[in-house]
Amino acid sequence: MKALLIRDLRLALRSGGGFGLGLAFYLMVVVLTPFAIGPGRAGLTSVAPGILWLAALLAALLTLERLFALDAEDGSLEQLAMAMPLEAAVFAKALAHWLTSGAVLAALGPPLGVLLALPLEGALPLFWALLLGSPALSFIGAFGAALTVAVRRGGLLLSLLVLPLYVPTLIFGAEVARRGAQGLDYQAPLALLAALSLGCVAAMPFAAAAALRAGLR
Amino acid sequence: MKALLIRDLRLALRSGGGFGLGLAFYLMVVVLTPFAIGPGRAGLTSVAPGILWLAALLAALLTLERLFALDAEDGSLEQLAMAMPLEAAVFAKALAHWLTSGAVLAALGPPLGVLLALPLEGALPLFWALLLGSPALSFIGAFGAALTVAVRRGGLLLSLLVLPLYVPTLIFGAEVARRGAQGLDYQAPLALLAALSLGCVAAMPFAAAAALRAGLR
Amino acid sequence: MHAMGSIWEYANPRKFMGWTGHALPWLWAIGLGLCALGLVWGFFFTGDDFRMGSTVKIIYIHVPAALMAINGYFLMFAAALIWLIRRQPVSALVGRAAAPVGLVMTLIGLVTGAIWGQPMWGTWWAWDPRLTSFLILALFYLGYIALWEAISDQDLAGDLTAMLAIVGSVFAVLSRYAARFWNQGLHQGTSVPVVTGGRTIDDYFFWPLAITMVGFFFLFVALVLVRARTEVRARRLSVLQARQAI
Amino acid sequence: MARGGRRLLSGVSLAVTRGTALSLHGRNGLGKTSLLRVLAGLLDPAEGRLIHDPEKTAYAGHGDAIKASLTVAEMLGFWADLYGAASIEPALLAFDLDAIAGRRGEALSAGQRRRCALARLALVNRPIWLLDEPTAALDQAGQAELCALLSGHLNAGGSALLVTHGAPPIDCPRLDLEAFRATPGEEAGAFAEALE
Amino acid sequence: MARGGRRLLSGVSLAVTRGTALSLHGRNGLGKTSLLRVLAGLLDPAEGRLIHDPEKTAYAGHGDAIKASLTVAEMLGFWADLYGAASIEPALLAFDLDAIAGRRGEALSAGQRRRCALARLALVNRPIWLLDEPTAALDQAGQAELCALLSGHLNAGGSALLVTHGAPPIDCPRLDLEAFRATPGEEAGAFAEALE
Amino acid sequence: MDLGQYAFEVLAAYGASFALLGAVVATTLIRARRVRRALEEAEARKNG
Ligand code: HEM
Ligand SMILES: Nc1ncnc2c1ncn2[C@@H]1O[C@H](COP(=O)(O)OP(=O)(O)OP(=O)(O)O)[C@@H](O)[C@H]1O
Ligand SMILES: Nc1ncnc2c1ncn2[C@@H]1O[C@H](COP(=O)(O)OP(=O)(O)OP(=O)(O)O)[C@@H](O)[C@H]1O
Ligand SMILES: [Mg+2]
Ligand SMILES: [Mg+2]
Repeated sequence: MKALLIRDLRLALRSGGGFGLGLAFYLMVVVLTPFAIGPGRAGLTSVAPGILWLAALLAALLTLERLFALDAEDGSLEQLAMAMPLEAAVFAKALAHWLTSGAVLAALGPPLGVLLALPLEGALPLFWALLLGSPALSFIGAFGAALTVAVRRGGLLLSLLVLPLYVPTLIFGAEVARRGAQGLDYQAPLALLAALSLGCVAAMPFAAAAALRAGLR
Repeated sequence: MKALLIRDLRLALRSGGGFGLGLAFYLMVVVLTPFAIGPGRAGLTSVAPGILWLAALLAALLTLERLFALDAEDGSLEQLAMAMPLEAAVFAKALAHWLTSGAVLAALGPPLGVLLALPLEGALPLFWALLLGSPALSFIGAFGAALTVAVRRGGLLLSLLVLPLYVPTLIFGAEVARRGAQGLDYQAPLALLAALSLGCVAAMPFAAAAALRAGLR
Repeated sequence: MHAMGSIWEYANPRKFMGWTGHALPWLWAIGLGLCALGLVWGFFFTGDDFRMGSTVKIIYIHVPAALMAINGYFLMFAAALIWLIRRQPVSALVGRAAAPVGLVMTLIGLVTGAIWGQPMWGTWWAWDPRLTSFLILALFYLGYIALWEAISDQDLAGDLTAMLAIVGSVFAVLSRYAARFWNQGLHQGTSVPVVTGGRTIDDYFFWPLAITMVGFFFLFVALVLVRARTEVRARRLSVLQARQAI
Repeated sequence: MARGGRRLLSGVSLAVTRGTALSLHGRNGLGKTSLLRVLAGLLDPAEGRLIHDPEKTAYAGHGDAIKASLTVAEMLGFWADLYGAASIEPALLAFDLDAIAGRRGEALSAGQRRRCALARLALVNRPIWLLDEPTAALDQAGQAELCALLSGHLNAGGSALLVTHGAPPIDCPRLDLEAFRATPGEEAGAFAEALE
Repeated sequence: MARGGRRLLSGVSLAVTRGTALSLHGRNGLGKTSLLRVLAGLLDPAEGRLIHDPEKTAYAGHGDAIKASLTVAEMLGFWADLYGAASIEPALLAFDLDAIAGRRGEALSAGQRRRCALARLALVNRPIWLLDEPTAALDQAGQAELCALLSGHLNAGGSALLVTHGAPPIDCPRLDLEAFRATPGEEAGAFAEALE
Repeated sequence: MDLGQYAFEVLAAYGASFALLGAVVATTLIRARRVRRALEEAEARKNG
């Protein structure tokens, strides 16, 4: 499993710089926001947490889409299936994905929040929300990616399948960040968010592996 | 060229993306926005046009990666290069991309805007802005996709290259929508937006074809 | 030794290694010397501005860095054109060498500006058109570097990054105009218009600033040339390694 | 055995003893690949069962599992790690890959890709090899190397099933699957019977 | 001719007269595919030039250009449209694809994919065919069909260059490219001489 | 030398800039030396 984790990290890094790339991508989304909604601080403050979550979601969709599809096309997936339990393979791949997307974003979220005029006391909740919430995005996305391999209908379907699954995570995540920014108590949604992530990390590899197995047939 | 357009539309529809994906992404952004900002109407109204534009831009990104990469991997691209001028191929593919993303979003923008408490008189300018602006998104995106055909899993890299190029389009587009919503005159930015789109539609196929040709070597 | 037929001779890799080898010590000396002179003069021997207080001293770094950040992009643009039209291999490598240096200059401009903004405007960051364009410039640099990294075939990477640099330049200009359209902004205008020769800044601050600007320029050139030489050697090395592998 | 509701082969019963190889052939679309995938445990048989443990098989199919951005050494290293092999030396040796060990997947020729895919077999310590058209794209030298690798494996007590259209790379009995072709009328799957 | 700064073949000079075919061979990674791509106009030669117009060539390479979600008939129809062929009948006939015309790309076996890729040649009205390992994955019947298609093309005054590792599908002179192999010392690209 | 109330800002700006400049100069020189060494070795192997 470690070997697969390393391979996937390497593949991600080779496609243009890994962590630096994630940083640049999030920065870019943040830079676009004031162009869209105007440079006024009030407007920015109100959308900041939402925009950051949107960026996280987009980064997940953009990079997960072909996570299994590429391996399935070139025959790597069947080789993996013969070499190790597919559940472990899914776990390693989703973890690698999270390390290069969600984890980067959690670290960057607070400074990016400052750019979007998020009040300083909102930085910590935002960090926690992103850190605890983003694993759910990677693991749910892995399930979606596995499904598209199974239905052999090409990867666009993936986004369509996964988007609704992302809704709870995003709602809780944005709620934590918003309450934090307004100085309210954010324990409850944060706990829910963490529970959601934990559930996804635990369960999704099994669902995804089942889907992949169906896809190999 | 018509044959390629039809083939690409068919592929998009069959792979589950087609019209559905843009729609789903758009809907989701609209659903999430009130959660992220908190439901006050005033706040929503002021950010609505911007959010819709931002969503349009990000939705365009979702399908860009597949525009040339899939054809390059399975050898279709070299066959296309031998059968027709690559400029024409790029044009047809970018047009197909626009029909399944930008055009759909233009049609959906106004009703979704109403969900986001956009004043009614803002609907028409929003429609025009999306309709006239989104071709630029697809054609600039085609250039970015051509640059990254050689990069597997290049979704993030592609976005990083393309998003800065989207800035002028976004500025003018959001400006039209904002002015429209406030009942101001929006002719000037709309004209600029249309000119920009026209320029991109005319010039980008050449740039993209040059990049593709380099990549085939 | 044949006669120097044309200026392009200097871009032949071997010639390039030759003349840059001779020029570099001078470039380093002038660059570092002028930077030191200008910065010491500016930091220790000029007084404070009546409005900005001692923060005016930041100008001696902020402006030269901003200048070189923009010029670095011009250099990349020119190198890209030369590579695509004349296919001088060294020009592709100069573009590649300039990007990280330009990025660092951009970062220095951003950081000093942000630190300066806190006392002057009461905020680290505002979405002012000039600031925003500058941030986008940093992202252009990042994209360019990332594309170089992502493509292993060097000639292909040279072609694609050159196309990106050219199309990017067009859009950078467009963004600049669009950004003016979008927001008026806080940042002050150009006070040393190079083109017209006039200036609105006091002589008192001007001379040390001018010296650091020249110093930064030479430092920039020296860094780019060293990096370009390294790239030439790296290419040669990979050719040798491929040959030894067969 | 069935694909997409079409029954393909029926009544196939194979037993390969240790130290021997068997070569399968038959026309395009007959179901050879599908059969190997059933034996590898990747596909469920429509009826019948496997008496061996799929964990004991190594499968090399039409896909080469080459990653464009990894070098040959990195790819082989990955599989070595996964299968617990100590070093990639045997694989490099088996197909003379030393010269291109540092080359990336995207810069390999068709034959080099195939060599890289087959070289994996030298790292996998499993007794039953299932090889689907292993000689495609290989030159004469490559076929000889494959032959050497195969006979080493057989001599060590392993066994192998080969699918080829031309001559098999190693001397071994041949079996024509045409005889087991399911008659077109026979349909497989729950839905096929449901309506009758 | 060079790839990635490595010079591969030098001094190759080919002329194929109308109505004849030539079969090229050589070991893996020698540069056969690269040579065909140069002739097809997809790759620039490091030096030398083409005397034919790449517009006159049809190229069938290692990639099959099969789309998973389109049916065989749809794919062939697309190429027919593009090349202005009136109907896909000749292609279906040439490789006996009628039975699978309605099947999607994802459900094709390796040989069926190849047939589908080769069938495209029956729709393209170009005199010079460049075929890269066309017989890979084809069964005996498929090879006979390819042979028939090729001789039809040659009889109509076309010409063909074939790359194969085994026997070529049609009787024709063979050329071993090994003789043109560039000596390893020769390097291509501006950086080779740079520092000497 | 009196920087007044803005001492921290001015020093921070200078410090950050020197750090960034130093970093780019250092990486440039280090990589230059490493590549030059490697190349010399390769040339020696080729000639020797
Ligand atoms: C992050 C924030 C900032 C950024 C990205 C930034 C960027 C730039 C750029 C790009 C230039 C060069 C413009 C040209 O040469 O035409 C410049 C010049 C200048 N900046 Fe800033 N700046 C920032 C903050 C500030 C602040 C806070 C001040 C002081 C109040 C300031 C004062 C100046 C001055 C005096 C010049 C020289 C203008 C001239 O004389 O040409 N900047 N800045
Ligand atoms: N994109 C590339 N970049 C760099 N080198 C490449 C690239 N593609 C191929 N090569 C190298 O060029 C050489 C020739 O490749 P080519 O595909 O032409 O070989 P081939 O003769 O067709 O071999 P095969 O019989 O295996 O198909 C090989 O050594 C290969 O590693
Ligand atoms: N995923 C699939 N879904 C439905 N049918 C399939 C699928 N894959 C293959 N088939 C069909 O099953 C049959 C057997 O395919 P298989 O790949 O096993 O053939 P094969 O004997 O290996 O042929 P070849 O010699 O061409 O490789 C073919 O007719 C093919 O069209
Ligand atoms: Mg098969
Ligand atoms: Mg080949």
